[in-house]
Amino acid sequence: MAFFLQMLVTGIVVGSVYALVALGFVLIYKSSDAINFAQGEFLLIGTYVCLTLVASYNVPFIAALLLALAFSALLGWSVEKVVLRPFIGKPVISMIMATIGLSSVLAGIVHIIWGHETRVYPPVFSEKPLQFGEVIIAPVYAWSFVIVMIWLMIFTLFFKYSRFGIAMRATADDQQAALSMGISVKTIFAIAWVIAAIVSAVGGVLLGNINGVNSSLSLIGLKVLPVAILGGLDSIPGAIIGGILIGIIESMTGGYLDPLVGGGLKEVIPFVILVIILMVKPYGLFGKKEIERV
Amino acid sequence: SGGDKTTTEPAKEGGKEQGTIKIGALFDITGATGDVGTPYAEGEKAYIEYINSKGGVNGYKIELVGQDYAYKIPEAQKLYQKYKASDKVSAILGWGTADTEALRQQVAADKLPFFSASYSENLKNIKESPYNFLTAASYSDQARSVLRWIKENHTGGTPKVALIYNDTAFGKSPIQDAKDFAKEIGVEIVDEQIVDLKALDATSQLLNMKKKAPDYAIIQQTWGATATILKDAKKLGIETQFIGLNWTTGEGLLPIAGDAAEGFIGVVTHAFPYEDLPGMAEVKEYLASKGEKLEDKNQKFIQGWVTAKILVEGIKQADDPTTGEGIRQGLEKLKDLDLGGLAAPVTFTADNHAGTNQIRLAKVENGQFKVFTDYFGY
Amino acid sequence: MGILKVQNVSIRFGGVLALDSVSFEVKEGEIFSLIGPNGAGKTSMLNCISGLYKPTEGDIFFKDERITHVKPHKRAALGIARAFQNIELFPHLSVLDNLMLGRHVRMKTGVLAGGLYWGKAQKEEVEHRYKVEEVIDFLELEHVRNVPVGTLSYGLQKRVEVGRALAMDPDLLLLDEPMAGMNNEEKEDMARYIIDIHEEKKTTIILIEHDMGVVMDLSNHIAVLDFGKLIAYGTPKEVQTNPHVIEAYLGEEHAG
Amino acid sequence: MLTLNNVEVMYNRVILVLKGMSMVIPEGKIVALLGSNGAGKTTTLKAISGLLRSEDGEVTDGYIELYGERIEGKDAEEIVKKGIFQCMEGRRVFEHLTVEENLIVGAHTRKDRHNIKADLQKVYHYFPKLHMLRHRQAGYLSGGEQQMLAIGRGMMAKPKILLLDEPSLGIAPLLVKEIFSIIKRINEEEGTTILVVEQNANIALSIAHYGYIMENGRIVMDGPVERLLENEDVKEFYLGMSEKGRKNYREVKSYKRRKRWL
Amino acid sequence: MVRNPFVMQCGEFHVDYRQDMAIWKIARVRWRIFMIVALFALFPMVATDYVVGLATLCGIAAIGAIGLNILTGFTGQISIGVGAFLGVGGYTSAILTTKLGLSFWAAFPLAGLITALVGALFGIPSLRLKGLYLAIATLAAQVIILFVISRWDSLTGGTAGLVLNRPQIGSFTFMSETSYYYLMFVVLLITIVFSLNLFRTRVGRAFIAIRDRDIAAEVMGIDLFKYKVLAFFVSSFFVGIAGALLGHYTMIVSPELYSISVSIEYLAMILVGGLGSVFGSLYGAVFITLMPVVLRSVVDVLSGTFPGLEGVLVGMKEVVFGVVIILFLVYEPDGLNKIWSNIKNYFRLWPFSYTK
Ligand SMILES: Nc1ncnc2c1ncn2[C@@H]1O[C@H](COP(=O)(O)OP(=O)(O)OP(=O)(O)O)[C@@H](O)[C@H]1O
Ligand SMILES: Nc1ncnc2c1ncn2[C@@H]1O[C@H](COP(=O)(O)OP(=O)(O)OP(=O)(O)O)[C@@H](O)[C@H]1O
Ligand SMILES: [Mg+2]
Ligand SMILES: [Mg+2]
Repeated sequence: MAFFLQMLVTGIVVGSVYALVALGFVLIYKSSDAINFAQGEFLLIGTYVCLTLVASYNVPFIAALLLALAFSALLGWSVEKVVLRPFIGKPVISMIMATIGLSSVLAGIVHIIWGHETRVYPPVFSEKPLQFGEVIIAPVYAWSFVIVMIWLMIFTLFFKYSRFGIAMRATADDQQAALSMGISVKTIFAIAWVIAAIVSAVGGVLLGNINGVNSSLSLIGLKVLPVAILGGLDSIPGAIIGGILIGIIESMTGGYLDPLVGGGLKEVIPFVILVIILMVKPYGLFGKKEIERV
Repeated sequence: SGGDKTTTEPAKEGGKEQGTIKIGALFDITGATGDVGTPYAEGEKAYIEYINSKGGVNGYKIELVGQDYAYKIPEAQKLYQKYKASDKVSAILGWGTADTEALRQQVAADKLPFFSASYSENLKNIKESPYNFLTAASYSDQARSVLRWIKENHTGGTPKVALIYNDTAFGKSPIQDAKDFAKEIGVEIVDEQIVDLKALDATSQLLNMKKKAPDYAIIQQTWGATATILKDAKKLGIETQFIGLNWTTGEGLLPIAGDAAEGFIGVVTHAFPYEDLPGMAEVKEYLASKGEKLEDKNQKFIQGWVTAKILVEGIKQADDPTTGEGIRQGLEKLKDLDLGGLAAPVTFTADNHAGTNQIRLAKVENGQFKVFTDYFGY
Repeated sequence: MGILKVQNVSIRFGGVLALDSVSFEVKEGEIFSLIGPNGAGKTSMLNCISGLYKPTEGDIFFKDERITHVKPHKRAALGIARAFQNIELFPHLSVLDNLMLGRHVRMKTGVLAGGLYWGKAQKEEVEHRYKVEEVIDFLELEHVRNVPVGTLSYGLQKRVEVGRALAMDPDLLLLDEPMAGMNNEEKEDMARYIIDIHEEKKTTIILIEHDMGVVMDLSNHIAVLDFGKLIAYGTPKEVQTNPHVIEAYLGEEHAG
Repeated sequence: MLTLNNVEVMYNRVILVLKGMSMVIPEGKIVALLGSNGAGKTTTLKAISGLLRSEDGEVTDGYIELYGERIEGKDAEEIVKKGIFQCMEGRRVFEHLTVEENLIVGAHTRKDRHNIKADLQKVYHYFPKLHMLRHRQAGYLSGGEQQMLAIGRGMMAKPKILLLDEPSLGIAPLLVKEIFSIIKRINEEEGTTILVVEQNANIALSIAHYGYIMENGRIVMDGPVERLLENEDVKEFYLGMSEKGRKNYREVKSYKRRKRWL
Repeated sequence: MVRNPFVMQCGEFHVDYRQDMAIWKIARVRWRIFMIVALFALFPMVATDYVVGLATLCGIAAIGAIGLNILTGFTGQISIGVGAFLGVGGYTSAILTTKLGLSFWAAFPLAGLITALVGALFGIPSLRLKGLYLAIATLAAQVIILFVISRWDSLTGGTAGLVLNRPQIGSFTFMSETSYYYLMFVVLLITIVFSLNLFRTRVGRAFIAIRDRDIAAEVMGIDLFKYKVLAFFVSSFFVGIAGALLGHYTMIVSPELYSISVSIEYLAMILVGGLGSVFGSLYGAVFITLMPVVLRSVVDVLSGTFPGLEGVLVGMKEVVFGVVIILFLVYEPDGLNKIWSNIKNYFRLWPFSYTK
């Protein structure tokens, strides 16, 4: 029983880290129906900036975090302005491709500035694990769970009620029509990218505190894409529940199946289940249905 | 790093200018293993530059043509074609397990001696890979030696051992041999766990392992995964003594794992820069000439340095150092080549290209790897 | 004898009862019009006939065969063709290819034959090309034959839409507002096309149209839907004078 | 207030669609723009509202003035801010938004956010059906319902000039009448200037003050509605009248009389 | 009067539909095609082994890219599982030749066939999944296939992989770069012609119809499910073929060779080259394959001149790679293929080409 609980909780908290990253995908998708393959790099740059401030200029962590977020916002903004602006009104697929190019650019820059050796945060979250009865959680994970919940609230409200939230969804539906409403698609995209960059940075900083930072951290982006899909590409709660679900599935398979087959299933089973779920709910758990009226 | 023509003034001693011997190298700078690949590459370049500054080898100048292949096999393939066809190299310094495997047949066909930082057992098979050379103990030998050490130092009953590795050629390479050897010497393998190289969390595996209560766990991973394992083990209060093979060992592990690393034992195939060993003299000399300091270098630098050195020693022995075949013969003449403690002495013969099976062990004590054995085998 | 029989078909979308046990019969070779206010369920009815919607209740018979659960693409093979209300052409393909697609069910070239483009495959292509060219000059589309449909103006696209359905040479042709967005002159042309199709090819036609002039002049019978219910059925005269219809749909000046 | 002076529009830098199009839209009036398919009506509207760019089209010659200020080639959002709002051809409602959200988006550029609630009510008052459907996803509305939504969305923007592209498209006769009377009311009660592109000349001319007729890229005839209604060609080709009242579609001759102006 | 070599279609008109429907309608075009083919057939005579080797890799990539384009570009079913399907092709051929001792010539088509079947299998979700959601199903294929490959040691040699031989005819082995190039070249030609034909006939049109408007397609009598799965089948066949060719060229198959990044690379090829364009796939494949090589040699030269900067230059390599891709998309979202046809159009109208 204790074992089961531990597996469950581990799943939930690891899942919330996935959710943090998945949010980035969702935010971009919600405004442009495109997937951002540079997600991983955004996250990487965010955490590197924060790390450099903390480690090299020993800025206090919180201040460093805020600065890093500010920087990421700037990054997101300029990336949209410089790279993605031309793709407004162009087919989504070419925008997706552009983000692949973008990821290569950012990766290069990261390499030039920070090289490739793994760097680590000075201990920010207490090393001492939290004990809940027999269940043990590392503080970092506990934090990511809390933060995810906060994001969940903020964004749900934003997209349901705020003027720009609604405008974003409109833009994703029909860019030209959105233009004719006087919505500045440029502004919408800018906002979307800024938010996405900030969210990713937060995720990155947490990840960085788990296992140090090096360029392969950006791979998490791809690992987490299925999470976003499972939840439904345009659904904030989806991303979060999807993340936690995958987290649980992973740790459960790890806990109960892997011993039987000698390991490795942990990485595969989630996909199998993912496909099964999608066959039942083709637009993910909470994704918006493509409306086909003839 | 992009192609380095590591050249200095033409050779003087050892008679007249004989020309240059080209050596191709595959570096991983930007790839998945870039963090260890970079210093390793620097080490190799450094030694070649050093030897050239010493007037090269028997009047030959050595030219190292090395480039980043980002740990991508197709890239490695393209580079290899280039080295072979346009650069006409006579030996190759490789890197990863997968690409070493990928090129094995071709180097055999093209008769180009191939050193790499992958120490897979199957490279020992002289028939299948007549041109691959192992400059350090193979992963299997490392595991065997560790098991031997466990057997000899364990008190009370048969030692119970778990194996933790990842699902790649690199990860699985030593496992079967380790199990066989354990049976042979009477060590009990109680559990195996697979932890992905990029794993964020190993709780489930460790909890499962905990059920089997092993006294020791042998880890075949890289730094990231090793750190995850050590940290989660600490978190879950697991007493097992963790022992990692050579790629878990190194300065890089310490900051990531933090206090969790304390007490961890690592296999040391190549010396740490801070060790006081005769072999360090050359390194110091070279670095001094560059105005760099030994403190800024790490173990992987030494590893690269040594690997290049062994190849060059082989070239020295070669009757015809300009062809791959010649260099192979040269290498096969090496007997107990003393590397001044930087690594175990190596011996190659016509039917054995596994240079050594010897390792040392180091324990992490207050934030540093402290070597506590001499070179030993099984 | 009726070529199509609809037996108390109902369909529900969440809250909305889009069709409420509607029954009617379409006679072989007639022009049958389906009219009614917006949201009455006309398109939904066509969707049921062409198989895109599954009725929640009721049955549909085509040539006395029960097709309620037959897949859309099979119905095409049975001889039901359709032009859509909101243009559903293949925008990147030329007019020619769009029409060739109309021939799909009548051709059989497979992957291999097609890929090698040998003997039979080639013969078949050419042969059906003749059919398509017929449609092209029937609808006077020569001048845009090779233009990608996407860039044509709305009205022209509408015409191609009809052409594509025609290319299937169907026994039952479903036209969902073929004249929407056309001016009188073009409506006259379209009317002429429809009449010709009807007279030359003897095709049965179900027509949804909001232009009463057209409907009254062309149809042999008219069914009127309102809020998913069939509120009237009969000849144009009868329908035109039916008080419910006038009140629910026509308004005064169309009344006979 | 709005003037087009021999405007040329080209798509993809090759297809010349508007060939010297000129027209004037007087303040507070309803102007009808008629013309056959492909004449360039939609293009004209897009040229005014700045929506050409997203289709790779551009105004290559001539100018468009709003109160004497050049607006051709400006961004759509600027033009909307200046008070020109286009209801696009084929409705283009935001499928995944609810009816109410669609209306709110319509008011996106407005500064006076606090009045929005009130205006929502006004739209619902003009279109009671929308009130019934207000929590439905717009994508599931029927054609006509979507058309009402599109116009309502236009009202929410409180534009000075409302450009309507074929509002009667696919609308049942009664509703067409209703919609046009509403348009008329919007024009009278809100004082909104309206440029309406129509195929249904009868209805359009019944509410318009002034009419333009265009054929492949030019204006071929214009004048006050009264005068247009006199014109034989207009009668025949746009109102579908023959000498003796409306002619029967079954009797349409298969030869075509050429229009005089072509 | 001098004849403008680029102007065509003047004085060429077709008296019957058969002519009008030929792939290359105009004699002069047919000529040019022939010339190009001849050119590529002859170039190994002059090029160095290294260059020929690169060309071979490009060609193999092109075959795979065409395969992917059939599925993604023409039928609109995004797939990020190509990597794994290459793997299936490679492994099938490896197993058939090394374990069962079949000859390459038997194993090669079989590799295509089996990959096609596996592809079709993983195409089944397309019954319900669309767009990016389907893409993830293919990503699942990627993960699952690789898992099976790396676990089924007895058959696949597990993570260590298998070692293959170059094909042979009688005593002749395709060991040399040149000989293998010709092997690839023949396969590539067949692939190109086949797919060109496919998309001007019934099935190909059906694929495009499904991409553009699946509902309409269905009502036109196209069985969506059947044709989507068929698209997966045909596409995977060519990918498998490419995989087998690659396997026998590099003489090794191992799981690492077929990672997700390979899949992404192939996507990049067809996107840069041009979705839904056969020749686009070709250009894209060449571009994506050679780009790193070119950049590397640039870095090579530069780092010769400023030794200090190697670290930076390596980074720059990635940056430039990304930038070039982006620029392409900005200036020609329809891909290299469009650029090429624009150039042709320009010359077709030349000297009267429109300028403004
Ligand atoms: N797929 C669907 N999901 C939900 N509701 C639907 C769907 N299809 C139709 N409806 C609803 O059913 C009713 C009838 O729609 P339908 O399109 O059949 O009307 P219609 O008679 O064609 O109207 P119009 O003349 O405007 O086209 C509408 O209220 C519409 O909202
Ligand atoms: N995006 C585009 N690219 C190329 N050509 C276009 C584009 N949009 C319209 N055209 C062409 O411009 C001409 C005018 O189109 P437009 O839509 O303005 O006509 P319209 O008067 O609105 O016709 P309808 O009454 O059918 O809507 C048509 O011939 C059309 O083919
Ligand atoms: Mg309808
Ligand atoms: Mg129009």
